[in-house]
Amino acid sequence: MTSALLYAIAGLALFAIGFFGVVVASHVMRKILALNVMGVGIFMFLIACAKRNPLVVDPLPHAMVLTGIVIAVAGTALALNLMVRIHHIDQSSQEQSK
Amino acid sequence: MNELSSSLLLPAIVFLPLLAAIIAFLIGRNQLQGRINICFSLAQFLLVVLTTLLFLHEQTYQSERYVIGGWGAPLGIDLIVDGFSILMIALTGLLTLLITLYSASYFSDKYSASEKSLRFWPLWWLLISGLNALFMSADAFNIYVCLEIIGLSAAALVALQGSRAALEAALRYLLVGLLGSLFYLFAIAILYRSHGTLDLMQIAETANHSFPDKVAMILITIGLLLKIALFPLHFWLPPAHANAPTPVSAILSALVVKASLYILIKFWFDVLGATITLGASQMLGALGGAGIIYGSWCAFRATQLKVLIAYSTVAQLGYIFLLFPLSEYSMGVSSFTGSASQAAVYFIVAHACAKAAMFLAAGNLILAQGNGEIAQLKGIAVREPLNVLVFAVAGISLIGLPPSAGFIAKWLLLTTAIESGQWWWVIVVIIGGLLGAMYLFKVLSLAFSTDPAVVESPTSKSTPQVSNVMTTVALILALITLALGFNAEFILNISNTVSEVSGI
Amino acid sequence: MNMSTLLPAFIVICPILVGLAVMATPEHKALQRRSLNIAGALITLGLIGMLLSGVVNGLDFETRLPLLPNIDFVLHGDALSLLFVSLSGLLWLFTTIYAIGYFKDSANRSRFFAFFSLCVGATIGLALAGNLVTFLIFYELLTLVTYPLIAHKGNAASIKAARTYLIYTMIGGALLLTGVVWLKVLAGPLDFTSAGLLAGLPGLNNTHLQIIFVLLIAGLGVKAALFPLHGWLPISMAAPAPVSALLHAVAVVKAGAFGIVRVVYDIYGVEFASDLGLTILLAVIAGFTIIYGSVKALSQDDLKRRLAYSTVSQVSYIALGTAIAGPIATIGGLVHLVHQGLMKITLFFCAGNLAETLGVHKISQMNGAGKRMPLTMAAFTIAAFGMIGVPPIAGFVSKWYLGVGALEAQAYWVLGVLAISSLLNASYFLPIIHAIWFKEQSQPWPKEVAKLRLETHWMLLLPPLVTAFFALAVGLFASSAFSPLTWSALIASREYQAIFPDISGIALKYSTGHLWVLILPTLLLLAMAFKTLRAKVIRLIPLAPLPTLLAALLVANEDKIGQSFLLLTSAIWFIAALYAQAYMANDNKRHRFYLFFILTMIGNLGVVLSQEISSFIAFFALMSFSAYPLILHSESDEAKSAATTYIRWVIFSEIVLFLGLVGKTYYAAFGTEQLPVVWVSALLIIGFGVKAGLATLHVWLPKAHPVAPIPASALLSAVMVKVGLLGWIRFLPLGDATINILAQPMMVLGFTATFLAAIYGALQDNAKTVLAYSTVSQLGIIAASIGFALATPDSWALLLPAIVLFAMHHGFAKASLFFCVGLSSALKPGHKLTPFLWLLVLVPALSLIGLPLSSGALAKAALKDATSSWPLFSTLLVMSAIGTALLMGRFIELMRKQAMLSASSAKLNWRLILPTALSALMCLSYFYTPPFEFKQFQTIVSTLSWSAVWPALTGLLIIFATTKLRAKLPVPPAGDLLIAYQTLAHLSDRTRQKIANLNTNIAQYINMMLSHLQRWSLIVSGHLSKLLTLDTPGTVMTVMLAALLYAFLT
Amino acid sequence: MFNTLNIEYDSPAVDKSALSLIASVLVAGFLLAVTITIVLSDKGHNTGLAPLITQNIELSGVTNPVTAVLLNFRAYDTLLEIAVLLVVVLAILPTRDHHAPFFKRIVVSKKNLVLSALQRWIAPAVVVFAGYLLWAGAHQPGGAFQAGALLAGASVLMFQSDTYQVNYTSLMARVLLVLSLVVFITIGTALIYFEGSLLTYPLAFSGLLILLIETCATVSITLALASLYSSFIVSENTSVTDNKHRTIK
Repeated sequence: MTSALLYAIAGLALFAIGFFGVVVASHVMRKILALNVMGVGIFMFLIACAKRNPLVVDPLPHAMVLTGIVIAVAGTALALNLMVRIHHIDQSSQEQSK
Repeated sequence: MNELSSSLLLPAIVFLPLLAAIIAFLIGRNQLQGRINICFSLAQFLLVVLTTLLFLHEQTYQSERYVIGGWGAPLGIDLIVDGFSILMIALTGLLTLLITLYSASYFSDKYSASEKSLRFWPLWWLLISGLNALFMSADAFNIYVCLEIIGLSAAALVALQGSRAALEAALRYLLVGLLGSLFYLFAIAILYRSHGTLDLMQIAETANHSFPDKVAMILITIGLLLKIALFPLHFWLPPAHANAPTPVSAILSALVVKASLYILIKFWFDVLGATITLGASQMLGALGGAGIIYGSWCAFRATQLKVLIAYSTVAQLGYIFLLFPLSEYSMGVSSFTGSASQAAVYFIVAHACAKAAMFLAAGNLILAQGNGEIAQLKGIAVREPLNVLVFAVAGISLIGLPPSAGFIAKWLLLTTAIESGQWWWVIVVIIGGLLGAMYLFKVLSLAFSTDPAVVESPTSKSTPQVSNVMTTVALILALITLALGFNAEFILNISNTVSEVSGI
Repeated sequence: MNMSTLLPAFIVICPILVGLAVMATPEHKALQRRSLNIAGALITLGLIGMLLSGVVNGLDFETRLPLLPNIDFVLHGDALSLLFVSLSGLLWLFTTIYAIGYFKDSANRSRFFAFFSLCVGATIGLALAGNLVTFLIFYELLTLVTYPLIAHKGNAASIKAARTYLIYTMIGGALLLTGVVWLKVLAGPLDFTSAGLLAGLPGLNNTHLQIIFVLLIAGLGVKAALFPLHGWLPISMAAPAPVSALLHAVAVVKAGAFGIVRVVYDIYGVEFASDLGLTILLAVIAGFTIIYGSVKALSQDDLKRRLAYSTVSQVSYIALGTAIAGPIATIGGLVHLVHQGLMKITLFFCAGNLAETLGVHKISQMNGAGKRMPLTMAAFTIAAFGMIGVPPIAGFVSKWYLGVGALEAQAYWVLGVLAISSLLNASYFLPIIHAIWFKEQSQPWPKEVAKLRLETHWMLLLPPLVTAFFALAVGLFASSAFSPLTWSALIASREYQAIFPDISGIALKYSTGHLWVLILPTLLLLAMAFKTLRAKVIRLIPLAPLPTLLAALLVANEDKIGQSFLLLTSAIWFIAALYAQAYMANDNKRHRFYLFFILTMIGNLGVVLSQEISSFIAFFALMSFSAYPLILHSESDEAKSAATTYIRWVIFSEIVLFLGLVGKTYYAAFGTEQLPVVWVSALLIIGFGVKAGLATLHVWLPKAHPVAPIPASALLSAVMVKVGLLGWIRFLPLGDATINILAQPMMVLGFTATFLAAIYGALQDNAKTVLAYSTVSQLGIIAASIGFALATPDSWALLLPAIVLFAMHHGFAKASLFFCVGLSSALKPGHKLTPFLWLLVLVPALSLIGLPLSSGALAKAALKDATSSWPLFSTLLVMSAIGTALLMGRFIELMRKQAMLSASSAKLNWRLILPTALSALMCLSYFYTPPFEFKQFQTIVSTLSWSAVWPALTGLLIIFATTKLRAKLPVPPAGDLLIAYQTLAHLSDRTRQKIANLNTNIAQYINMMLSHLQRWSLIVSGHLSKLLTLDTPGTVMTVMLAALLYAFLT
Repeated sequence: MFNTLNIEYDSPAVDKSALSLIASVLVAGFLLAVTITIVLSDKGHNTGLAPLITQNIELSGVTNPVTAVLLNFRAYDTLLEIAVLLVVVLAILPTRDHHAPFFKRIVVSKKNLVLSALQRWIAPAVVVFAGYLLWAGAHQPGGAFQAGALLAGASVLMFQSDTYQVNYTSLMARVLLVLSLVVFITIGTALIYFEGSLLTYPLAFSGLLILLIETCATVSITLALASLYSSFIVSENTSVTDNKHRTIK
């Protein structure tokens, strides 16, 4: 059981937990966080794939991880922004209703 | 570079919209904006037509590869285009041109939506470039990035409306999109791990019945089904398409949903064709069939016009999913060849044009009517005869009645179903057609009924008159659906290149 | 791309272009729209003309465009398509004119006319379609384009109608699509080949073909309104009149029927279809629909719904024609395609006119419409008679060919269906005609438009008149070169190629000898139409029969029987006309009387003159129907009930005659074995028996004759009844076949009638009823002698002149007796000439009894000689004289009583007395010898034998002996067996009623079930949607993930 | 899962419907087991594209293999990635009134001494270090995205201490945001003319070109991430018309 395999399994575990979180979480914030956890799981798995041979490090998964992170950031930012705007609308409508 | 081959134009097809996005973003809000975007869409359309003609001219019926950065397949990224993808690109080019024309007047000052146009145009062009990039990419990870561009820009466009319902629909659409892409990314990771390359052609060569490939295929399927909104996982589509502004919902229903379908078909039949089992195809077919029935039933019960059309998209997607069980199995590997693929391709084209025409016409009716309630459409045929006609023609194509492209698609589907002996799909298609007729004629019968109160009421004049540019665009799309109804040969020889392509 | 490939495409494109152009014209530009429409219609007609001429001289027209892999979009102009194209092209022009008039100022006309021409474009495309796929495309396009037409008014009823229409046609379209696709997969491109495509193809599994056939027919059956699928047609009557005119008479309904014809002939091929047992199935359904449609039509009070149900039944004739796999039946079916179109469109036009100008929608409101809108109602009557199948109008031609075709295909039950449906047609059309012409306007018109110069707008009036004229012309000139009949024969010959029989034998050629004689009466008839000429025309009427009288006397004519009958008829018509001049002088409804007097005269003379079947039956029908108003003349209650019984029996006889003559012509042309001659003759006997007062069929006679005015009843008894005899003589195989099983009953019936009628008549208290019964008894003798001729054919040579002589004798005697009834006032004693007048009464009476030197004795002697081979006959003959004597005694008794009662008129009405005297003279025997060179009768003296005298004495003795006895007996009702028939009719009416309300409560039950289902499905779908996706997408996704894992990994 | 998106603070953490609970636990576990078996049955390529990259590394113009892959071998991916970032920025762009200057320094009455001091000391260090990161990207881990993120962190600090305010819809901001994409596309398409196919760097200039692209990318990413952050701190920035915006006091 080389360390790479261990990391790979950890990555997959994170993915599964993330998915469980997405399905079960009720609040939107939790769902977004769960999505990020899934992303991190996949990145962990990718990095584990890069180092299967002790002597050689495959840079391609690293590049994929880097791009993945940027995209994850973008997605999460958009999701959070939408959530905040919905929250503002709810608040302002509550103020009007009071 | 002496002999101009179609592959050379491929990068231009992606970069031109990007350039358009940048310029649109830089000019910001002024009256020139509409006209510049129209010029860009014209340029894009001409470019696409040129590439298609070149591709057809070459008749190599092989796929055209374009190596970016000169590094070759495993290392660098290639752009590849075969019959099916050139058809999709051509379709995107056409719809871009028409819907840009429509949005130029939709977002003009007349409808006090001009301040949204600052965000609309760049996002619109980025969505178009994402679509084009996706249709021609030959690299698994590149497809992921393109899916993301499309997903995010589409969600942003849905949120453009700014109302709570729109924002909530956009958020749900975004989360679903992200979840789907993550599943896809996970599958790519597994594929890279076992095949050591990201190029689809090379993965296809080494794909086999091994365990990882199967799991990868499962993950891709579930991820993309979520993004395509096949029947049980369709919950996000109606609110998203209904609350988006009209041109956005048109492009969403017509093309964005089809992009993920294109990828699923590419993986299902070409890349990981070896892993497919009969049970899986039948399951997809069953879900498709159930989707037709359920989608049409919900469309029939919908009270809002755009929700009705959105649910009809869910139903029509069901038809296309009948492709999976119908494509014949030769020596264990199901290839995207034969009449099933032709039927599916024709359905995609027919549905794209018809659904776009229907959404635009519905948009015009809602503008003329003031609100989207179906019940209040009574007697609209008197005020907006042309839009009702377009709505009817598009509806006819969706149901699959003769003079329209939908009929040809339904005809091909039925022939395949009977030839392959799976007669139960025939029943599903026929019932789907009848249910479709139910909800279309529910709307049309309202449009025709002359409720005395409505016809004379002067108030109906207060809502702004629908600009005739918008009506003519819808009419052009409707006429295209009719024209496609008459000679199927044109589309079928383009997509024939699909049937000869084996391997990739 | 020369003309032969482009013309079909142009014909289809032209109406569609017109449609689009009209849609673009704004609402207020009426003139532009009107000119566009009419120009479009004319251009299309022109193009169709070019196509027609091309196809006639052998050119081939085909437009072929690639549509789908190995399937083309084909427009091909063959003979069958041209029939339908020319029909729809022609009727489109008329309906456009009609619609322009109908929609003068209503809303969204552009939309209406646009979809109207698109619909015609689709119909023409459908007709010209070269293969089943193109047919399907235009078939579905037709549905789409007719939807807005039905929903045109926009009110709740038309929207609901449009929705039902859609539900039916959508399901039909789906079935058709499945059938066509399945067939295409099995049999490749489905081009229409004239002798059937599938017959030639090898290796097709029959059960599949049968299922496909059922699918195709179900799909087409919706538009062809076959039984279970016809629900939409009556409801869609909510559409405006031009829509229901063109669509439900021509375009939509015919498209379905045309489709069935195409599928059976050009796809399956008739033999192949009948081997598969498919045609039987179709025939049964079509047959049932015919009956069902007519029965339902009976109970509808709304005019257009009744017409709709009649369309349902009439269109199934076409399906029936195609289903009876025989060439002649095909001709019948195809030609009915055109004929029904013409007739039904006229009916709908008239219905539209009624609704538009008088606001009349219900049949109950139509009383007296004839007076207010004579021309429209005339067109309506012609078309209605056509629908019933009265010769010579178009409907009869198609029923004729269907009947002969049914015989050729040994499908005898089809003849039954034709008979029953004609009966039902009559029973739902005749009351309308009666209401229009013979009933007074009961209440004011609901929404009457001011009366213009014409009865309504000329654009509303012209089309029905033209189409009615066409319906008549198509029937009359059926065998001419360019009639639809010859065209359908051409189509059928191409369908059957080798086995197409020579149909010249059964063709309908209306040829009558010396037609010129009828010109004068027809001229007088036309003159009657103009009010100013009426008075002069009435005075000229006695001249009308003169030309025929002269022809009978002077023109040498080899057909002795014809000549003698002509002499009898024209003489009595002449005398009756003279008599009528005086009798009707002060009757206020004499114009109507004289109108129908001339019509009946033309009919009667025509019958006698006609040489062969078709003209015979045409004039026969004309005579019978135009006699109806004569009977109804006095408008009293007995007159009304007598008239209705009369018309019912006329219809019965028409139908039976139709079947008989169909049989006769078929077996004359093709018949080989002798067996069927029996039932043919039986039918003829019954058919003519009704007119000739054969026992049990005579019940209408004693009721009708007394009620009619004197000249009419004289004619009825003397002349019109003899037409039945003439029919027997012309058409029964007398003299060449012994048909014992018919001869005996005829003789028995004859003699029983003679004696029973005599006894029954003697108890009557009305002079004219007594005379009627005497006619019945005399006719009994004739019937018996015809029976005798059937039994011993070789005696026919002798018997014929005797029968003719007897008929002439009876004609003159009975006529003069009837005329005498009119003279009752003059017979009052106390005037020096009364004994002479009583002589006028006694001479015909005694000659009837057969006293020596009278024509009666001569006739009876002739009969005795001819039937000498059978002594019983002559004894019965003699006994019959007693019966007649009884009747005559009673008659004289009544005349005397009547004379006593009537006021004594100072001046004798010479204009009445002279004609009676003339006819009384004819009763003396010496008149008969010269024209007939009957050698055996030189010896007038032989009539002086005692055997001629004693029966008369005994008869008179009995009368005087029983005067007191008879006074106590109650007077039996006039039509003796009629009561039996009436109860029978009452019974059948009640059963129909029971079936009807059985049907309604089944329908209620179904509706109740449906509403349960509706509620239940809503509940279920509510639960389903809650459970299925909306609350738990996450779980659903995980479940799908698991399912995929399972699907992939196993 | 996504159907009922509730945003109230006090909503229960977990969607109690038992059905979804059991099912998702079951499947997540199953998923885990399946993927682990894949990993264990690992007979696939164990080196991936490493040897191929090492062969071509010297052609790529940079020594750090990751940057080589990112900016040379798969430059197309990075281009599209920047486009993704641009998409989100466009979607979120906080819209201040049109005429505000790009960069404005506002005097705050109650200055937060600690923050402003911290900001004065750290900002220059951050900028220098970001520059180093950018430069080091060629031969060690580093590069445009890392430098951009760092600079964005500095800008967050700036906004927090509220001495500067950036109007993202001004022309200058828009140009900067779009800068990296424009540069990348122009270079890519120019290379078609020079080198025959898209994004094929000439051997001599590849290092220089990559550095140019990296710098522009850093600028854009900084501004992009800064705008992402400031869109949250600025309330009611939903639509342009509503240009009344509350600055955090």
